[in-house]
Amino acid sequence: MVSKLMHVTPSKCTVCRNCELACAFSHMHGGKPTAARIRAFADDQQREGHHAVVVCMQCEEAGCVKACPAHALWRNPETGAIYHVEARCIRCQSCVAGCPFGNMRWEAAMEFPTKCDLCDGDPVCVKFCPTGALEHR
Amino acid sequence: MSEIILNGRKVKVRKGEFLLAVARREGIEIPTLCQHDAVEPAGACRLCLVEVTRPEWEGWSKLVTSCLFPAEDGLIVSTDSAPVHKTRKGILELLMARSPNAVPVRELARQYGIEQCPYPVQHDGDNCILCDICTRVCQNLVTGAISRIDRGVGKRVATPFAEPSTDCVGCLACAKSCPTAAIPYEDEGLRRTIWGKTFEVASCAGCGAPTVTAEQAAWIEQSKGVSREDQLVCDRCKAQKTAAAYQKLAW
Amino acid sequence: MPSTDFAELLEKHPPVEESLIEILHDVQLAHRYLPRPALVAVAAHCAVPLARVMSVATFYKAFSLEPKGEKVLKVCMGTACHVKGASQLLDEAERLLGCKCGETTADGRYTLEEVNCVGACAMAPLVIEDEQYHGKFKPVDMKLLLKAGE
Amino acid sequence: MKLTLANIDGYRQELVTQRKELQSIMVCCGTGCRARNGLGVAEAMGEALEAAGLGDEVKVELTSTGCHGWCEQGPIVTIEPDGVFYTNVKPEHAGEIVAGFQSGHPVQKLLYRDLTTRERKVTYHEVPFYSHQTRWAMRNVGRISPTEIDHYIARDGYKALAKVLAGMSPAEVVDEVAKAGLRGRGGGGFDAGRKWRSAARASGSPKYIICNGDEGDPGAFMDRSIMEADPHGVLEGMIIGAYAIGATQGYIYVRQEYPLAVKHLEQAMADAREMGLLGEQILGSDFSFEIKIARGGGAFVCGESSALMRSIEGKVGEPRAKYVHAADKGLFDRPTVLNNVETFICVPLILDKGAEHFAATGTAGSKGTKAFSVVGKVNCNGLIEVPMGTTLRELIFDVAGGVPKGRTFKAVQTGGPSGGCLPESQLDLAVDFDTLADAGSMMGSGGLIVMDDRNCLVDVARYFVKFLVDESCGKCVPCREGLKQMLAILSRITQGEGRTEDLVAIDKLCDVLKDGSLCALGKSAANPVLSTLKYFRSEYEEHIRDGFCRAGVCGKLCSYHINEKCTGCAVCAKVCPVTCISGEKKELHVIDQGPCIQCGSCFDACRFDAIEIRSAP
Repeated sequence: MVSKLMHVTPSKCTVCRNCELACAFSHMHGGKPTAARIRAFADDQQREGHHAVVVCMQCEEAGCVKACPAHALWRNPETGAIYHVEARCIRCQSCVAGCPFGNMRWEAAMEFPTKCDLCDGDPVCVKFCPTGALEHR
Repeated sequence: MSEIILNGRKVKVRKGEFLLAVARREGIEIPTLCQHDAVEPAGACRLCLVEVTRPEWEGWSKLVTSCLFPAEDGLIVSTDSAPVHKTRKGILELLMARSPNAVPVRELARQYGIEQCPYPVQHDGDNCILCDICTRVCQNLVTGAISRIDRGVGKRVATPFAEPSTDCVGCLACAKSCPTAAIPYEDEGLRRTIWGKTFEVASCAGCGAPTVTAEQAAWIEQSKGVSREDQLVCDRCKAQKTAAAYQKLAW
Repeated sequence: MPSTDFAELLEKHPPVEESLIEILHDVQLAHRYLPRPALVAVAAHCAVPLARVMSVATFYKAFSLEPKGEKVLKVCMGTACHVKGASQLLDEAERLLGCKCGETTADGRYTLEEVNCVGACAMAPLVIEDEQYHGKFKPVDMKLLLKAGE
Repeated sequence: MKLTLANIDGYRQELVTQRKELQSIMVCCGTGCRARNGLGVAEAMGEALEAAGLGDEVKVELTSTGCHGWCEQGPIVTIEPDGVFYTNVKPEHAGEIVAGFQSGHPVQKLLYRDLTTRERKVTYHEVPFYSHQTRWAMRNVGRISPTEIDHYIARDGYKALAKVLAGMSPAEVVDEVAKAGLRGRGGGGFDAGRKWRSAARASGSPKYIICNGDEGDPGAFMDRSIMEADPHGVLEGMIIGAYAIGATQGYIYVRQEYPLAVKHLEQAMADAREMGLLGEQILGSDFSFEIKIARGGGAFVCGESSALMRSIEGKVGEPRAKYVHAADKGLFDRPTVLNNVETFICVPLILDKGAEHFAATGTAGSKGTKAFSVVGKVNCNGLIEVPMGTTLRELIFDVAGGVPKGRTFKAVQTGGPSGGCLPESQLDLAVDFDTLADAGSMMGSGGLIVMDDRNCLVDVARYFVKFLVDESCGKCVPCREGLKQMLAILSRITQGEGRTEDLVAIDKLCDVLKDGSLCALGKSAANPVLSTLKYFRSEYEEHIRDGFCRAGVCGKLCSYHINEKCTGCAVCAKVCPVTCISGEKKELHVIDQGPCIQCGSCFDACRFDAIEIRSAP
C-alpha cells in the first residue's frame, strides 16, 4: 500500500477538539461533535502530552470489511480509504461489531454506520489540527 | 467502451453494464421498489421499465427492466416515454390497491398522477409489496431465516411455519432494508423482537450500551472469523480502549 | 415420527441443493405429505436453510404440508375437462363431501383437490380417485363413485 | 450386449429379419387405456393366447404399447403387421380376438365404425382419424412397445445417432438441423438450429441439454403420449443434440402428473446404457453423455425455460429475465439448450432422412409436421399430427369428425392459457407458428379445444384467468396483482354483477400485463381475454346488460326449463344429481327451480330438444 496514512502524535495533542468539529461539519452531521468519525480522548489525569486521538487506520485486514455480509465496505485504491457504500448497506451493524478499535460508529438516529473516509484523500481534521498532532503522510 | 443514446444524449457505457446504473450515474431518475445494491437485481417490481430501440431493427422497440438489461453499443434508451409512463402508472395502480399505506407507493402514485385507484383498495392491506429485498438479503447475505412462502397471490414472506426461527440472529437487516417498512420489529435497549422471536442484545462490557445480539456475534465469528469478544463492546468503549493503548505506547 | 425414517430416503440423493425437489418428491410419495421432521432433515442433508426448503415445499403443488385423507379425489380442471363441465363436477364433489376444494372431510376419508390437466384430455371430463382415472364423468356419477368407496 | 458403430447395423438387420415373421398383438397400456382397464385386457389376451395353444408355425408376440393418442376409443388393440384396429376392448373380448386372429376374420363389433357411412373399418389405415395424419413425431407411437429397446432399433432407431457419430462433425449436425428449419414445438417456435449454434459457440463448461417434458398447457398431451410410447426417440434426439453442442449432461424435466412417462423413460435410459447407447463412449466412440430425470412439482410456470432451470437446480421455479440467453448462461449459469419433447423427437428423423426431406413438408416459415391435441366438443378426441399449414377446419371437421350431437361449433381455443379463442370465421386459417399469432391467438404447444354453443366464452376467459392466478409464481407485480384484479372483474360479470365500464378496465389491465410482466406467462395472459372480447364481445355485453348466459353455464344468469317437446322418457331425471326433476312416465316433466344447481346435465342428456335455457328468474 503506497497511499498516505493518518499519523497521530499524542504528545502534540491538546484535546482542543478541532478535529472532531471539522469532521462533524464536513460530513454533514450538523457539527455535532459526538457524531464525528474521529475522537479525541483527554488523559484521565489531564496531563499535558498524554491525550490521544482515535481515528480509523484503514487496516489492511480490516475487521469491518471482514464482518460486513453485504460487501458495503470498499477500499479506494487511490486514497487507501475504506468507504462505506450507503446503497449496499443492509444496516445490520456487523461492521460496528467487527471493528476492534471502535472506529466504525453507529448513527442511531439515522440507523446507519459511519466511518472515516480520509475526506477523499485530503482529511479536513488534519487541516484544522493547530498543533500538528494529526498528520496525513 | 461502448456508447448508447440515453434520452437523446450520447453516453459512454461499459458493455454489459445495467441500464439502471447508467441512468443513475447520469443523474436520470428511474423509480424502483425492488432494487437494492447489496443483492442481485430481481426485476420484480417492474417500475424501472424503460423503452429500448435498436436503430438497425427499424421500428423495433420494447419495454425492458433497466435493472437487468445490459447496455449494448448503439442502443437507444428512453427512460420516460409515453408507453413507459403508462405502464408504470398501471403498475402503481395495482400496488395502490394492494398496499395503499406504503409511503413510497403513495409517493410514486402521486408523482404519476394517480388520484383514484381504479381497483377496490385494500385499506387494511399490509405494506409488503413482495419486492423480495428482505428475503434476498437474508438468504444471500445473512442466515436465510425468512423466505417467500406459497406462490402467486398467496405469496408472503415468513419464517418456517411462521414460528420463531432458529436461524434468525436478530440483525434486523430485513426490516431495515425494507422499502415500505412492512416488517414490524421492536428494538428497545437490550431487547429486540422480530419475526416473533425475542433477542437479548448484549450490553457493552464497558458502559452497558446495547451492541449486537449474542446470536449475531456468534454468526459473525463463525462465518466471518471476527472474534466475538471484540463485538460485544460498544464503539465508544472500544475507541477508549484504543486511546488507552496509544497512551501506553507513547510512554 | 423419528428422523431415522428419512435416512434411507435421503441417502439415495447427493447432499446438494439440486437434490431438494427430488427428495421432497420421495418423501411425499412415501408419507403422502411432508412431515415437519422430514423438512428439517432435508434442510440439513442438502445444507440449505429450512426457510428455503419451506419456500420450495409451498411453491410446488405436488407437495403438501398437511396429512391427506385416506383417499384423494382429484377433479381435473384442464381446458378440455372445463369445457365439458368439470366445474359442475367439482361443485358436486364439494356438495357431497361437505368440504371445499383443497380440504379434507371431517372424517378424514377424502381430500378433495383440483388438478390442472393430467393429459388424459381425450376422456374429458376426468375424476381421479387415488391413481384410478375415471373418464367421461357426469355429475350424477359422483354419488356412485363416493358410495363405491365406502 | 454393447452396440458399436461397427455392429449396430448388423444387429438391426437381424432384428428386422426376426420380426418379419412375427405377428404382434399390441394392447395399448397408455395412461388413457389403463384408466379403462387396458392392463386387464392385456392379461386376458395373454390367457386367451395360451388357451388357444397356437402352434410353432404361427409366431405371435403379445406386447403392450404406449398411448396411441385416441384414448376415448380405448382400450385399443392392434394386430401388426396388418394393422387390424380394435377399439373399446374389454377383457372378455380376448377370446374372440384370438379366434379372429386364427381364422383371419376380424371381430366385427370391435372394429371402428365410420361416423358418416356407419361402415366398419378393419385397419387403422382406413380410419379417417389416422388416414388424414402424417405421423412423424409420433412415428412409433402405438407401433412399438416402449419398454423394448429392440422394437425401437428395428424401426430404424439409433440409426441417426450412429450416422452422426460415425461421420459428422458437431457443426455439421447443427447445420443439418438449421437447414431443416426445425422450430421449437413447445410454443415459442424459436429456431432450434440457431439455439444449438449459439450454445455450441458459447464458452463455458460443462454445457447442458434439457428436454422440456413439463407440458403444462391444459388440454395438450402429445408430449405425454410421446414420452410414454416412444421414450427412445426422445433420448436419441437428446443424445444427438448433446453431441452437436458439446454437452456432457442432460436432463429430462417431466411433469409429476405423468408417472408412466417417468417409468418408461427410466427403463429406456437403463436399456440404452446397457447397450452402450448412453453413458461413457457411446457406440464405442469418444463421445460420452449422461441423462438425469427431474420430476416437476406441479407448477405450470416451470414450463417457462428459465423457471424450469431453477426447478432443476432445486429452487423455486421463478422465471428470470431473458436478456442474457440460456445458450450463454442457462442451467447453473452454464451454456444450455432447452427444447421440448416433440422438438427432440424430430431430430433423429431429420438426421436420418435429411434436412431436405423434413423441410419439404409444411409452410414457408414452419417446416415439418405438428401434433395437435384436438379435444373438447369434437367427435374424435385425440392426438392428430398433420403437416404445418393444415387449416383449423380440416383438423376439426375432417380429421376429428366435427362437433357431436348435432350442436353448432362456437369457438376453438388454441395455444393453451397463452393463446386465444377463435370463432368460425377464422377456421380457414392455416395452423403454423405465425398465422394464428396474427389472429390474436397462437399455435402454442398444439392444444386445440373445441367449444360448441353450450360453452360460455366469458366463462372460458374467466377459467383461463383463474388458471393463471393459481399458477402465477407471484414474483412480479403486473402478473400477481393484475391477474387478481382481472379475475375479480370477470367473476363479477359471470355472477351478473358486471358493469359496462368493466370492459374498459379489462382492456387497460391487459395492456399492463402485456407490457409490464416479467415472463411469457404474464405477458400472454391477456390473450384468452382479449381474443374472446374481440370475437365474442356480444356475449360479454349480454352478461352485463341482460344478465343472461345463453350457453347455460353461468349459474346465476340462467335457468333450465322443460318444454312441451318432452316425451316423458325420464332420462333427464336419471342424470340429475340433485333429483329436482319430476314427472310421471310418458308425461311432461318439470324442473323444480329451487334445488336446481344449473349443472346442465339434463340439457345434455335430452334427445328431444325439450330442455330450454332461459334467463334466471
